[in-house]
Amino acid sequence: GCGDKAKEDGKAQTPTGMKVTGDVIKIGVFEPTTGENGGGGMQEVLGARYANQLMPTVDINGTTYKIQLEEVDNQSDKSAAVTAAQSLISKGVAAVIGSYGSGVSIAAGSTFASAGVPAVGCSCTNPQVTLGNDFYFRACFLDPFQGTVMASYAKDAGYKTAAVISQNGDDYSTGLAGYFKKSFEELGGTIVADETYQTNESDFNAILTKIKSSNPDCIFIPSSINTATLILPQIAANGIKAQVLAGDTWENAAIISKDAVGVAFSTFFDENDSSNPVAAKFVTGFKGYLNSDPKNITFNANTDTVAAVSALGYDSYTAIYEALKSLDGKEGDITSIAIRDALKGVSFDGVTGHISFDKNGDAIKDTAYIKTVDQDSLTSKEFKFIKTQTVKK
Amino acid sequence: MSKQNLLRVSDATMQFGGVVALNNLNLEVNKGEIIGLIGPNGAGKTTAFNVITGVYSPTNGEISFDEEIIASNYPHGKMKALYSGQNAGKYTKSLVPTPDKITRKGIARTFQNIRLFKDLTVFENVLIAKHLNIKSNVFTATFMLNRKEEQQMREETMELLKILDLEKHKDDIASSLPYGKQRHLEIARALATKPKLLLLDEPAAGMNPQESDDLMNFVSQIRTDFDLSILTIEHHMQFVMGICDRIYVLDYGTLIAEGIPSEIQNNPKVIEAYLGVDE
Amino acid sequence: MTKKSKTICTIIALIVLAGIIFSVDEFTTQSSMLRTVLQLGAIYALAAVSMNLLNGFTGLFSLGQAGFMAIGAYTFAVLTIPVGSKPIVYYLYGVSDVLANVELPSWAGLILAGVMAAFLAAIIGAPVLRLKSDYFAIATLGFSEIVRILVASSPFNKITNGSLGLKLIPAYSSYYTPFIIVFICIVIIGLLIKSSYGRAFKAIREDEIAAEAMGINLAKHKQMSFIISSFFAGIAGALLAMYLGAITSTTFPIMLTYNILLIVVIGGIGSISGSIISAFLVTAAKEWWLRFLDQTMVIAGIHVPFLRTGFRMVVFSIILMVVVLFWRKGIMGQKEITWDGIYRFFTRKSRKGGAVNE
Amino acid sequence: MTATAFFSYCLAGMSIGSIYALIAIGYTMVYGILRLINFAHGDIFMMAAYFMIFAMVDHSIPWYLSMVIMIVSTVLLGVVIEKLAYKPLRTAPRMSIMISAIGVSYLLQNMATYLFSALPKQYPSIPILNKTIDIGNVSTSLVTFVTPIITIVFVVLLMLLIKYTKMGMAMRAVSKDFEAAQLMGIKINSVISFTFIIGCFLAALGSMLYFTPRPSVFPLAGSLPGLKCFIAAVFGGIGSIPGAVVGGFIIGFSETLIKAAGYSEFSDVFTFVLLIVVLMFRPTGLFGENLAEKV
Amino acid sequence: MLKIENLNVFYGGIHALRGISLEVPDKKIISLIGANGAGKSTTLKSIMGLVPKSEGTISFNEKDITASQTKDIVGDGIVLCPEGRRVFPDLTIAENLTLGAYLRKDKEEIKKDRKWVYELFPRLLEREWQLAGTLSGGEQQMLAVGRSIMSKPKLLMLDEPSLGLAPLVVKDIFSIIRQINDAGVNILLIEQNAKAALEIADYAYVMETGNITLSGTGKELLASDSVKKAYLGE
Ligand SMILES: Nc1ncnc2c1ncn2[C@@H]1O[C@H](COP(=O)(O)OP(=O)(O)OP(=O)(O)O)[C@@H](O)[C@H]1O
Ligand SMILES: Nc1ncnc2c1ncn2[C@@H]1O[C@H](COP(=O)(O)OP(=O)(O)OP(=O)(O)O)[C@@H](O)[C@H]1O
Ligand SMILES: [Mg+2]
Ligand SMILES: [Mg+2]
Repeated sequence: GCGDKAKEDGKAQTPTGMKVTGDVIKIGVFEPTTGENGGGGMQEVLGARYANQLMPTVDINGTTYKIQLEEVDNQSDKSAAVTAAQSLISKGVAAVIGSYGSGVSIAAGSTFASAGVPAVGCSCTNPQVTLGNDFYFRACFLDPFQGTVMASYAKDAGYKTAAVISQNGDDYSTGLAGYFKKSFEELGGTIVADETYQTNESDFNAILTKIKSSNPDCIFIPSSINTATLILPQIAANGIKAQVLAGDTWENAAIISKDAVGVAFSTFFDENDSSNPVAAKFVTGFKGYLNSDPKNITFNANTDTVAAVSALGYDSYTAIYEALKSLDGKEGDITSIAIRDALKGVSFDGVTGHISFDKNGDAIKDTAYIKTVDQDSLTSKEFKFIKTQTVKK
Repeated sequence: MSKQNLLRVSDATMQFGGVVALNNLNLEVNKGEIIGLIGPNGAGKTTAFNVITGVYSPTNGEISFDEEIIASNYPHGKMKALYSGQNAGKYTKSLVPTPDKITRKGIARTFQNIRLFKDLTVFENVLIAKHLNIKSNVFTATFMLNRKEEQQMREETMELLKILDLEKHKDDIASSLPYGKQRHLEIARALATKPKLLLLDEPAAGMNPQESDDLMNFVSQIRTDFDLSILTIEHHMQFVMGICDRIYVLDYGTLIAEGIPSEIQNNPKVIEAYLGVDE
Repeated sequence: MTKKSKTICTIIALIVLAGIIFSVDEFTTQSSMLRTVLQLGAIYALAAVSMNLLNGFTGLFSLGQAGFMAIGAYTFAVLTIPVGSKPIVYYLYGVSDVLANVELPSWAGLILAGVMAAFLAAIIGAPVLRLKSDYFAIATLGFSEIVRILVASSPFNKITNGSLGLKLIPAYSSYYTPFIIVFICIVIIGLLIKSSYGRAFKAIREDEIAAEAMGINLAKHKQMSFIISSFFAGIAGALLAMYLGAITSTTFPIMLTYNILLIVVIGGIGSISGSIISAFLVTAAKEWWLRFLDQTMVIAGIHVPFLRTGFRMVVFSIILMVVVLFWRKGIMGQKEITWDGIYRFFTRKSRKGGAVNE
Repeated sequence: MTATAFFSYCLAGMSIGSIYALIAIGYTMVYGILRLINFAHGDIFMMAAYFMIFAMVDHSIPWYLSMVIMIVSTVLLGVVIEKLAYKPLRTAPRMSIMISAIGVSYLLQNMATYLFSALPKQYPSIPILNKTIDIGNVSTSLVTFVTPIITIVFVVLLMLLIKYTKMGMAMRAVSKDFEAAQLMGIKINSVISFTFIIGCFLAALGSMLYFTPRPSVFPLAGSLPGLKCFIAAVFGGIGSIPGAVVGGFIIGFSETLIKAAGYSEFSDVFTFVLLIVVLMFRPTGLFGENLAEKV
Repeated sequence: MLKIENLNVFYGGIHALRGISLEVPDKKIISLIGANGAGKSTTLKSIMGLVPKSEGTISFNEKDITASQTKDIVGDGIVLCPEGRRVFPDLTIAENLTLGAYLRKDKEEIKKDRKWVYELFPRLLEREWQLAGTLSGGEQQMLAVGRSIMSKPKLLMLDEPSLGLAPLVVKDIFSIIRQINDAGVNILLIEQNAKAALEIADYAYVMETGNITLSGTGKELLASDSVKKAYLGE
C-alpha cells in the first residue's frame, strides 16, 4: 500500500530544487569514508571518481557543462549524515550519489527530498531508502530480493536448517536477516538459531558456541566488513563446519583469509562476467585507474580487485549522467527537479546490468551473483564466482 | 524560666564495628539553656551530635525532641545483651529520620570542619537555609508565582545578615571569608532555619582567646535574640565555663560527669581525663 | 545599572536575536548551512542546558542524556507519524493495533515526549539516585544503553520498528519552530534555577551533608532535578527526531551523551549561557567550518598536505583538547552573561583606555 | 545443554572474562589515583594492536621483538597522553579532565582512521599463542588458557605492590590529596606516570591476548571492549584491583551465559541491569570500600 | 638555617604576603602569631612551594629553595604539618605514619620513631588499624602531628597543631614540641594560643594583614602591651 507518495512525504511544501547556474554541474558524493562502513564507502567513492574521470563533461542545449564531484563524509553515523547531506545541499549540488549503508541514506533521505535534490543510492539495499521518498533512486537490488536469493541458494544447496546472526540496531543487517528468515522458512527450511550482537562487538564466542550446539547446515551473517573479519576466525576456532552465507557487504578483499574459505555471499557484480561488454570494459579501465595511484590501492583494501560497490558507484554516476544527457533538447532550466524527472525515464546498460527505475525508484534487477572464497583467493585476493541466482517473482 | 524539657537523649549507643563511640548516653536540654558537651578527643561528642541530627541512627536508644520521639532504635534478640539501659532489648520499630527532617523539627547545627556552600555568596548561603519552609511548589516557584514568599525570604535573610554583622560581606563568595567570619556565617545559616535548638561543634576552634571571647558574647546574644537553646561542644575552657548553664562530660563514649561549670571544673574524674592539672 | 535599564537591554537583545534568526530565514537560501547549524545548535543547546541542570547545578554526574533523548524521540515519532505513512514505515513487521490509528499533533507529541522521559526518570530515579558520583554516572550510562538496545529489540518491533527505526517523522512546521520551543524551555530552566528550588539544587552540588542539615530533602530534590532534566532531554530528543526525520536506536549512542557533555564542559559547568554559546560553536565548527578539511584541495597545482577524509575529525579532537587544556573552566566558568558583567567588561576596558589619555 | 557445550561456554566466558579483567585493571588503577575515568584506555588498547601490526606485519620483525616494541610504544603513548592531556589539568574541575579523556579517545580513533583507514587490518598470528589444543571434542587455542593465568599472576603481583610497598602506599595517598602527598616528599608526577605505565602495559598485553583469537583491527575496535572493561571495573568497585578482576570475570561469564540461554539480543541489557542491581545493594560495587565521609 | 627575604604572595588579586622577612636560626623554636587571615599559613605554604611566589627569596642552610619543588624541599629536610590536618582518609593510622617517613631509608630509626609517636599519642596506638578518615577531629590532629614527626625533619613547621585538641593534650603538645626541639629539630610554629606559643618560643613574629609588624623574643612579646591587648585577651 504505497500509492500516493506526495501525500505521504510528510513535507508540506513542494521543494523548489536546485537550479544550475554557470557551466558547472555539481554532483554530491554522499558516502561514509570513516566510521564503521568507511571501507566500503571509500570503494564507492572510487567508482564515482573513475566515472567522473571518464565522463567529465556533458553537453546540454549547446553548453558544455563541467561535472564536478563534491564529496562529503557521513561518518557511517545517522545523525552526522543529516548535516553532511545538508552541507552538500548548501554547496548547490544538483544530484547526489550514495550512500553505502542504508541507515545513513534513510537518515538523509528527507533532507534531499525537502531540498528537491535527487539521490541515487549505490548499494543501500534496504527498501526504506526509496519507500515514501520521491527523490531517492538506487542502482542495486533490494534486501527482500537479496534475502530471498540467499535463502534460495541455501535451499538449492540442500540446507535444511539455518542460523542467523545480525546486528542490533542496524537496519541493513536486521532487515536482510529478516527477509532471509522469512524466505528460508517459506521455502521449508528451519531457523534454528537467531542471534544478535551490538555495534562494535568483537567477541562472538558465546554466540558461536550456541550456534554450534544447534548444529545448523548454514549460517547467514549479514554484517559489516569489520564484523566479518572478526567473526570468521572465531567460527573456525570454534570448529564450526556449517556453510557461512552473507550479503553484499562481504565483497571486500579485507575478509579474504584462510578462515573465509568456503563462505558464499550475494553481490551485484562479477568482474569476470564476460557476458556483459560494458562490464568488461569497465573492469580493465578501473583496474588501470586503481593502479595509477597507490592511495587508491590502499583505499581498495590493498588489491586491484574490482569491488561490486565500485561498479555501483560507477553506475550511479552513469545514471545521473544519462539523466543529464536526456535534458539535452528539452526546454527549461537545468534544475535538480528536472534531473529527478529525467532519472525516472533513464534506461541504459550499466556495469552491473541493465538499469531502469521502477515507480519506487528502485533499479529493476532480477539477478544476483553468488561468490565465494577458495584456496586460490588467498593468493590472488580475488573472489571466486559460483553462479548467478535469480528468484521467480 | 520554668524548666521545660526540649531535647532528651535516652540510652543512646553508637557502635562502629568494634568501636563503641557512644555508650548509653543520657542527656537533656531544657528550653533556654546553654549546655556544654566536653571530653577528650574521640570521646564521642561529635558522634552524639550526629546521632541527634540524624546523620547516624543510633545502634540503640531513643531521642525525643519537644515531647516527640524523633529517632529510636531498640534491637532485640541476640543484640539486646549488648546494650544496657532502661529500654534495652525492648524491641520497637526503629525510627530512622534523615537529617533534613530533624532540621525541620527545629534542630540546627554547625560542623566541626566548616561546611559552607563554598562557591556561593554569603547571601545565597543563608537564603538556601530558608528553603525548608517554602510553601510554594516547584511550578509556582519556577514561574514566579510566589513573589511574595520569595521577597519575604530575601528580607528575612537580609535581616539576619544585619544582625550577625555579615551585611557588608553579602556578595562575597563564602570561601573567601576569613576563618572567623566563616564560623559566623555557619551560625547564621543554621539560624536561618529558625531552630529551637542550636548545636555548635567547636565554634571557637582556630580562634585566639580574644576572638573566642567575642564569640562567647555573640552566642549568648543570639540565645536571647532568637529564643534559643544551645548545645555546644568546645575545647576552649574559658568559653565553656563562661557561657554554659550545665556541662556534660564524655570519655570513651560514656558520660563521666554532669553539672554546673564550677562542679565540673573541680571534678577529679574530669580533671584526670580531660582538663589536666594546672601547673 | 538599574533594573529598568536591564529590562530594556534584555528586550533589545531579544529583538536583535529574533532579528538575526529572522534575517537568516529571509536572506539565506533554504539550503544554507547557517540554517542547519542554527537549528541543530538550538537542539543541542537545549540538550546541553538540561544536562547542565543535572550535572552543573545539582552536581549529579549523569551520563544518561542520550537515553532520555531516545525516549523522547521515539515517543514523539511513534505518536506523530501520520497514519497514512505507517504502512510504509512499518513495512516489515507491521504496526501494533493500538498505534495504527494514532496521529497526534506535533505539540502534543512534544509534550508527551518530555512526559515519557520524565516518567521513566521518575521510575529509575528512586533507586539510582542513591548512588554517589561516578557510580551514579555509570548507572545512568547503563540505563541509557538499556534504552537504546531495548528500543531496537524484537519484542518492540510493532511499536518502535525494531532495528529498522522510524522515518517520515513530521518535520518542523516552520523554520522558527525549534527556536521558539528551545527558547521557552531554556527560559523555564533558567527560571527554575533562579528560584528557591534552584538554590536548593546548588546547595546539594556544593555540599550534600550541609544541604541536608539545612533541611533540604536530598532524595526529593535530586529526584526533582533528575525528572525535570529528563523532561527537557526528552523534548530535545523529540526536536532532534523532527530535525532528522528518521531515527533508529543507533542515533542515540553513548557518543551522543559524550558530545553533549563536551558542549556543557566547554561552555562552563554550571553556566546556562555558556552551554548555549558552546552548543552553537561546537556544532558550527564540527559540521560546517571544518568540513573543508575532509577534502583534498589543490592550490596552485599543489596538493595541500594532510587534507583528506578523516582529517576534519582529527583537527576537531585536537581543538577540543586545546580548549579544555587552556580554558579549563570552559567559556563562561560558572558565570552567566549578565548586563552587569557586560557593563563592567566595557567600563573596565574604557577606563584603561582613559588612563592612556591622561 | 550437553557437557561439551557447557564446557565450551565456560572456556568462552573464561577467556573473554580474563581479558576484561586485565584491561579493567588499567581503568581501575588510573581511576584510583586520578579519580579519572580514562575514556581513552580502550583506544590505547586499540593502538597497541596497530603497533603490533606495524612491527610484525609491516616490518616483519619476529614476534617476540615485535611484542617488546609494541609494549614499549603503548606504554610510551600512555605516558605521553598523561603528560600532555591530563597533567596540565591537575587542579582543574574533574569534568574537564574527563572531557580531555574523551578528547584523547576521539583523537586516537580519528587518528587511526586517518592513518590506517577504516578498513579492518589482519592481526598477525603469534605462533605459540595460536596453537590449538583439543580437550575431549572441544578445540581451543592455547591463548584461552594463557590469558587467565597471566591475569591472575599480574593481579597478585599488583595487589602485593599496592598493599605492601611504599610505592603502593604512595599511590593510595596521591589519590586522595595531591598537596598532602607532596608534603610527604612523594613525587606525585612519577607516581602517576608509574600508574599509567602499569595500566598501559596491561592494556598492551591484553591487546595481544585479545586480538590473537580475534585477528581483526579497526579504529573502533577498542571502544566496546573499553566500555565493557570499564563497567567491569565499576562492578567490582572502581579503584579496587581484585574488584576489577572479579567484575571482569562476572561480566565475561554472565554475557556468555545469557547468550547461551538464547537471549543474545539482551545480553548487554542483562549486563547493565545486573550492574544496576548490584549497585543497589552495594552502592560502591562489590569490593569498593564504602568511604563514609565523617561529618 | 631558614631565611626569608621580602616575600610577596598574591592569590589572584589578593595581596596575601606583603614583603615579609623572617629567619629561623639553628636549634630554636620560632613562633608566628597573628589574627585570622593575617597570612601565617600562607607563609608556611610558600616555604613549601605550594603557592606561587611573586617576589622574594627563601633559603635553607644557605641553599636557595625559592623555586624548588615541594618534594625536593621535603627532601632537604623541611616538613609542614598542614592546617586542616590533611591526613590520608583511606589509609590506616599505621600507613599514614609510614608515609610520613616516605623519604627515609633508616628502617631501625623509623621503627623507633614510630614507637615514640605512639608513646606521645597512645590513642593512635589503640586505633592503629582504623582508617584515618573515620577518626575524630582531635585524633586526626594527633595523627597529623605524629606523621610529620615521622619525617625526621631538620625544620618542622607546625600550623596550629593544637586545633581541636582537648586541654590535656594541648598541654602535652607543647611539651612534645619541646621534646622534638630537644632532639635537634628546629621548629616554626603557628598558634592561636598565643600565650603558650610565646612562652615556648625562643623568638617570635607577629603578623598582621600580610606584614610582620613586631618581633622579639617570646618573653619580650609576652610583655608587650599591644600583643597583650590583641592576642592574649587581657
Ligand atoms: N564512621 C566511623 N567509623 C569508625 N569509627 C568512628 C566513626 N566515626 C567516629 N568514630 C570513632 O568514634 C570515636 C568518637 O568520635 P567523635 O568524632 O565523636 O569524637 P569527638 O568526641 O568529637 O572528638 P574530637 O574532640 O576529637 O572531635 C572516635 O574514636 C572515632 O575514631
Ligand atoms: N586559596 C586562596 N585563595 C584566595 N585567597 C586566599 C587563599 N588562601 C588564603 N587566602 C587569603 O589570604 C589571606 C591570608 O590567609 P592565611 O590562610 O595565610 O591566613 P592565616 O594567618 O593562616 O589565618 P588563619 O588563622 O585563619 O589560619 C586571607 O585573607 C585569606 O582569605
Ligand atoms: Mg568532634
Ligand atoms: Mg592559617
